[in-house]
Amino acid sequence: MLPPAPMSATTAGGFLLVLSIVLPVAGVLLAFALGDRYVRLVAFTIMPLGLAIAAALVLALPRGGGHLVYLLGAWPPPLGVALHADGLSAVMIAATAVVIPAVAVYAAPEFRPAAAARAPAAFWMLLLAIWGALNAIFVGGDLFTLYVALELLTFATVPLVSLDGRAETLQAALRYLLFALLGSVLYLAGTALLYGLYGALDIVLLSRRADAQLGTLIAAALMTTGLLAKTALFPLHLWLPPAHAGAPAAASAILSGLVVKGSLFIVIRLWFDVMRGLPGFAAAHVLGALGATAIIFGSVVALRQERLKLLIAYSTLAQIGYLFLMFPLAFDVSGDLKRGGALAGGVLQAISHATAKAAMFMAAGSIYAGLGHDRITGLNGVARAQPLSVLTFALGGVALMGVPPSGASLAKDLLLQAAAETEQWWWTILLQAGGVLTAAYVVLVLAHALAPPDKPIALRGAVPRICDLAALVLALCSLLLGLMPWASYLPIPQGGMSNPLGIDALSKLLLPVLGGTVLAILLSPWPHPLALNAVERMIAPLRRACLGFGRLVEAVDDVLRQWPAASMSLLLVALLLGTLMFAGA
Amino acid sequence: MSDFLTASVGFILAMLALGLVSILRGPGDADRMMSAQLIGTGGIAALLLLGTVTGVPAAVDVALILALLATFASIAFVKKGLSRLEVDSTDGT
Amino acid sequence: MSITTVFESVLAALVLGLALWTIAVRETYSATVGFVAYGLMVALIWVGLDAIDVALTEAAIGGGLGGIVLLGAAARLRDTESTAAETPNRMVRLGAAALSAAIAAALAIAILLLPDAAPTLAPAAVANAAATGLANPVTNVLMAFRGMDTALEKVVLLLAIVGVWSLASDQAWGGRPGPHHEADPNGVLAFLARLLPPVGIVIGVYILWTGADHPGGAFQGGAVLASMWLLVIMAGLADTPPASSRRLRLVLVAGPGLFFLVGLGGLCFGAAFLAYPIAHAKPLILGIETAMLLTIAATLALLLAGAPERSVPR
Amino acid sequence: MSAVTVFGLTAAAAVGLGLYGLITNPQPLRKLLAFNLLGSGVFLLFGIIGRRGAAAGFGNDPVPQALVITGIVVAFAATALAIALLLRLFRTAGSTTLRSDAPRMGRGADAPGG
Amino acid sequence: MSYAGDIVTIASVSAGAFFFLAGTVGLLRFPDTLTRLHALTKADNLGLGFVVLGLLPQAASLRDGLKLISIWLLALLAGATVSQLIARSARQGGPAR
Repeated sequence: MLPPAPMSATTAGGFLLVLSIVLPVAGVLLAFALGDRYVRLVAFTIMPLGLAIAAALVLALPRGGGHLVYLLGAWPPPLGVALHADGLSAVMIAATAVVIPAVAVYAAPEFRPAAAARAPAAFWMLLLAIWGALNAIFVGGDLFTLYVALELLTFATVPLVSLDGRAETLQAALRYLLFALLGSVLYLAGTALLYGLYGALDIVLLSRRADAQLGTLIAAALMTTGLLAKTALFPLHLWLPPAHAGAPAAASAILSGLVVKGSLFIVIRLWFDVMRGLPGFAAAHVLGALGATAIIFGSVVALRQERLKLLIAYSTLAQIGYLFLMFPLAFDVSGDLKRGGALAGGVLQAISHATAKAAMFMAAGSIYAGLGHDRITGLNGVARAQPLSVLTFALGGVALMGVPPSGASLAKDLLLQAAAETEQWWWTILLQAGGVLTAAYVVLVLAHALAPPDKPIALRGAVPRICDLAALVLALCSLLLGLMPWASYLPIPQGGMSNPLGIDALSKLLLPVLGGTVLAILLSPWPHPLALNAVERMIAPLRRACLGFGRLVEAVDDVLRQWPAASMSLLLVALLLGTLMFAGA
Repeated sequence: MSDFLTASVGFILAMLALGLVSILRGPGDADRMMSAQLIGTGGIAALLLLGTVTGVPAAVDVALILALLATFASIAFVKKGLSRLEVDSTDGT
Repeated sequence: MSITTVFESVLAALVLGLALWTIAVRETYSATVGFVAYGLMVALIWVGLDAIDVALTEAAIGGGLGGIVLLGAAARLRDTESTAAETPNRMVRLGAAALSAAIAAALAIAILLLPDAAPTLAPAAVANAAATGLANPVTNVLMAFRGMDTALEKVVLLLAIVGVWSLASDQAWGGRPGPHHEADPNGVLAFLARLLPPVGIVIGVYILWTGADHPGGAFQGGAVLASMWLLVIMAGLADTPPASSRRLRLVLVAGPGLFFLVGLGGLCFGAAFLAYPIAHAKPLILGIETAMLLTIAATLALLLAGAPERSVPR
Repeated sequence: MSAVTVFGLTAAAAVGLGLYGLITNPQPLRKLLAFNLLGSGVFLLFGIIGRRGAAAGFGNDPVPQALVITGIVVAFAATALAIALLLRLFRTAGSTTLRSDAPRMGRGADAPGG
Repeated sequence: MSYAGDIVTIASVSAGAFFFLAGTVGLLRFPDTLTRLHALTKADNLGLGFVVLGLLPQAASLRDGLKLISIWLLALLAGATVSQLIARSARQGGPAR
């Protein structure tokens, strides 16, 4: 998808790339200067403008031949810095421009300027900063600019995690900051090596110059690993559950839905553009294997959580793993990396997850606000008290399972097709299992929510309807994503796609739900309303075995989330990737 | 000339290393602060010499900044930085 | 082996010795002192590498502000050492050592394998210097060729301020950061705080001014000014301004704000975003740098002053 | 080229030491020191790469120098933010441990954020 | 560069180096904090002073020479202040408040 000719010129519409970064950042500056009273107003002034810019960018891209380029200061690379958007950037920018305003609408009542001024003022500035940082990552054409954008993202998210000032959120924020810094230093080391080797940091120039020599591969291993730490791919996830579960719901929605995709996007840029295919098939399998483990671990531990927000956080862990399956699947039979269906499927899954997971966190936040707690076993009857929130959660979950016409379903089809084409049948199992495991925890939560309440539910506070609607819109977005015209932005292979509204849609809903129900019964240690007594007695031995397995997984997870284990795994992953890249070169 | 100055830099650095060994061991905090002071002064001397050797006049500016800020480590030590902790008022150290 | 190599080896050994000390020593406070010393020695390495701009930055950060923030924290947290003694066991330490050594070795190999014909952008930077009218190529890279990085980095600094301030309690939000320092009019500190700042301000402005053509620049100068302001605050001669002060907030956004405004001017009327019209490039860049000097000085000082603690009546 | 070799190996060693300290030291402040050590090693890496690219009358390629200055600023801001978090954590929880299995409840209720 | 200037440089820098040596030996040999402080200030003031003096003949311009002298003055000031602060804290057996 890289432009064929050397990019020495700004394309028409390239200024949109500048605006997509500058507008939210200007919002931050303006909000900071104007003071607490106007912060939310500034944010809501920026939102529609940002949405308009994203829309203009999405429309301008096909007209520009699939590429928009802007040379900052009119200085051509390698001396200058270029901004560069392709189809991937456009869809990520669009997804961001949908999720952030939706979250803003959801957060508007909670973070109103009249309340205690601290949290609202910080929240709106940080939200705008995250938007600017993400856009900078999506259109950055220079590895060092991407580093600055990544740091911007980290600095905007860390205070969000600790916004309520409790000790465990402060601890979570500190762990996140330290681990993210470790990741970005490794990334920076790789950047330095690449500059020393090729005298350029521009992505397009590097993609032309990079060759499979040892220094390049070491840089690739370091950069990839550093970014994995920021993406929280298993086993580098020590910071994710406490950070995503401890932040305010609106912040969690952004953190889980969007922020982890920023570093993932740079991994994609590295592997598919900067050093296209150089890391090699074996190293891609490491990413795939880690992703597969993440799916199992994240889902099993999610099923064992007591609190809804932690369950969703662990589900994010599993979904991040799912995203990394695209890397091995992008290598075809002869070992060449293709920008094809696997890449499209991965990016599509990232967008589906962004919308669905944000909606689920927002729903969980509403439920928490209503009940005053979010213990899963205490959710009985909440479907009657807060039907909209539960509906949103259910729709988000269904979208994530891969039920047509959701984006996740299309993504799954694309990845399955890639697996068939590249004759890597073993990933097929995981792709299917991912949907079933997702179904398991969604079913578990819904079973509680739909069960009759033990005692009448007294809602603590009423959640404004607008909040629920914002979340619902996002969930519906995710559910209908499969119907969008993706082909002009993502490398989707022609033909072979199933009809999203066909009869097999039903089986795609029923099979995961049935499988998920079984898994939920087997793996969740808490009393739940799913199982009948008779059945329970019949499967008791099996359930004991499964619970034992779950305990084991949870114990391993506890060890891996300790700092020494996590940081040593980080180095181990770097060395493993480096060795395999070198062996494969 | 330049060899002599380079050798002087090396010598001063070696002295710094020796002095540091004794001071970093402590035992008291005051000794540690002295080590910071020592390395500041030695660093300034080394920078001045180095700037002359390498023909980089701007090295003097680096020394100027170091000399200007030479007191800061000790002040931080005495003032315990700028942000206060509530527990401070209760402990007596 | 030439005398220069001997000198470089002594310097490297000293730096590595201090690094080892920082990592290995048991007591946190000693480790911190070791790290501050390490920073000063690294400034020497930068001079040895003929990167004076970086050496100035390292000296201003490592010698002044970094020392204040790290030593201050170490002095405060020293009582926690006993409670936080969760030292990993020998196996973990051995494993960590092996892994770290492997990464370091890989990096060393990569360094040694760098191509003999080293790629460089120095000629390109020199060839394009005429467009800005500034002779210091590092300033040109920071302010013109890679201006976007610099502008975004200033936003990072602003976000750090937001982050630090967000740690305040709800009541203290908008108040004055840090504790009130009692002034001892006859003390050493007050004496120093009256004597040093005028000198420091001259030096800070000089570093900014000379940065146009020689090593120096806004960040280094700003760091010096920040140190001076902190000295006055620590001596109790002045108080930190309230975080809600409009004037303070304008100063804090002035640098990146002006940078983006000039950039947008270029987008609307000139060649491109962040492109300077050749006739006015030098005054524009110096203007942005002056605004940045103030912003950086205020930002760095307030970063160290911490979260607002004392609310002011509004 | 000797300066490049000597200081290049110094940079690699600083990275190794920093990584080791970051992994094994339990205290956050020590981790932060180790991070700064690690960072300075990476900055030195830029430095020697710039030194190798000395040309056009400059002893060091200006582009890596500018990148290092930006990097130092970011690293310093990160250090300051981390210290502020650390001191706040200490004030709220009375300890600075990062162990994940030792959730300390602060002054507020044990309720999660909603 | 004049011949006499070079002689002054060599002699003076050597003297400076000697004082750094003396200061270090003092630090290593003296028993307690306050005497070590004494040794340190000697190294500070005299060692750096002689180095500056030795480099003055090599200075390219008057401005550079003035800079060298002001560096020495600043270092003197710092040395005096720091030894005050350290001595006070050493006497109190802990950091001063």
